[in-house]
Amino acid sequence: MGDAFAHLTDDPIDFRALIASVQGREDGAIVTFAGVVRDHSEGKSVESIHYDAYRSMAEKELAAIVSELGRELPEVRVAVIHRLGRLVVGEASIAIACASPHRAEAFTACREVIERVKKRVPIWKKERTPEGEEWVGWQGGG
Amino acid sequence: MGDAFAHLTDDPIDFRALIASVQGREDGAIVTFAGVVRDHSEGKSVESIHYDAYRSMAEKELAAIVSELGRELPEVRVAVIHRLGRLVVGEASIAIACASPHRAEAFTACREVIERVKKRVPIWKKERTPEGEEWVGWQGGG
Amino acid sequence: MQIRLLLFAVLREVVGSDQKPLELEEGTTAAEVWERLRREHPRLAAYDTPPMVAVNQEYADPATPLRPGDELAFIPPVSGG
Amino acid sequence: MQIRLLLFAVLREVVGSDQKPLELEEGTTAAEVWERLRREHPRLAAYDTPPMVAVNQEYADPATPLRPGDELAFIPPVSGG
Repeated sequence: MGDAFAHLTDDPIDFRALIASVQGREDGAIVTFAGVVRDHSEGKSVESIHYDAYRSMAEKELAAIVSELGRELPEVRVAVIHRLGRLVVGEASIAIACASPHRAEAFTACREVIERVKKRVPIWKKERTPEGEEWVGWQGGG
Repeated sequence: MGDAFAHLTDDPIDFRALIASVQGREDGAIVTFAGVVRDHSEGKSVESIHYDAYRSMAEKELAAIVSELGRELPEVRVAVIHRLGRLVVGEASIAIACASPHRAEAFTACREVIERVKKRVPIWKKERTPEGEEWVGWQGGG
Repeated sequence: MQIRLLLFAVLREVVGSDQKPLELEEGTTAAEVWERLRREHPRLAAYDTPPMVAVNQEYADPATPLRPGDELAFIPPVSGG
Repeated sequence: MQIRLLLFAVLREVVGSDQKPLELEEGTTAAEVWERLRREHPRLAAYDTPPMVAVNQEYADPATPLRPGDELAFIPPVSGG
């Protein structure tokens, strides 16, 4: 498998390169997930989102998640990339690609990666709405 | 949602166009599935696969599957395209894209589409191995 | 009455044709057409499960009588995706 | 002993800095540093759950004593993906 493909980027995500990094001749299934900035959140209109990260730790956690899946589902090759900075509606903040000889494992791996990223990877988003900007997710603040 | 995006093609699949056909400003998640020709099947080495279809019915069944998912998971937009003809290892025979405000529904829809396609859509594959060519899937024949 | 029989994949190769018009008695069913095809092409006897039936591009009960002008297709187990 | 405290997202904005060196007594825990930060920045009192703790880029028990040179970060609830 080589080194874990788990990166942060400040640029738009290159899906084609992500898929190429996982696909081998033995694979019959490729599942991808993209998390995209949407135009609303909990009833508010969203204009853009700024993503901030504890970069060194976020890269370690992304690589750890890829390694975990490599142990749990050894048939699957996994790649993940998360974008940082300001993103507008429709742009991808995260992309995951999972390739496997069979589709069940590729779906499972892809879903698991995004769930673990959302739970553990030290990345934070600040939403810009018509009322201003706000960090998301810590109850009681603001 | 407009007309169902459910097509057959004789050309390589354009993933970017497929995704663009489903993604809206309200979507936060895009899940894709690609079925790819792999280099082996049940212990045999595979060189290429020829896909044949009952074209008029296959297009109807693909559109029916997209419509069903539209009713069952109304938040999700679904597109599917199946390629026909001779494909070599690494080429995609089918691609599915599902966009949704939330990821759970996008994963469910994408998985459902491929399961239903494999069950119902009148498309057949003939594998070319070093021993010759053989239609797949009908026990007792050959 | 006349119907049109479409043949795909292995069936097309065994029968040696991708379609043929059939002259049938009124009330003939798809299942009866399949039996006739098996008598004409002994290689088809090897298949242990009968194919699905489609009439006018929709899956149909093999026991339903066909109607003049129907487009009948036998659908071997599908393997797309 | 000296450690380095890193601050992200809302914490960086409240404290007004993305990192600061801290001079601590031997055996000080991350939880104690958090309490000190809350006293210095009353706005932090509004947050009803304490942040997670990372030491040297790994999640750590807030009760573990820090060691000289550690890189300590408080991790507000993450919202990436």
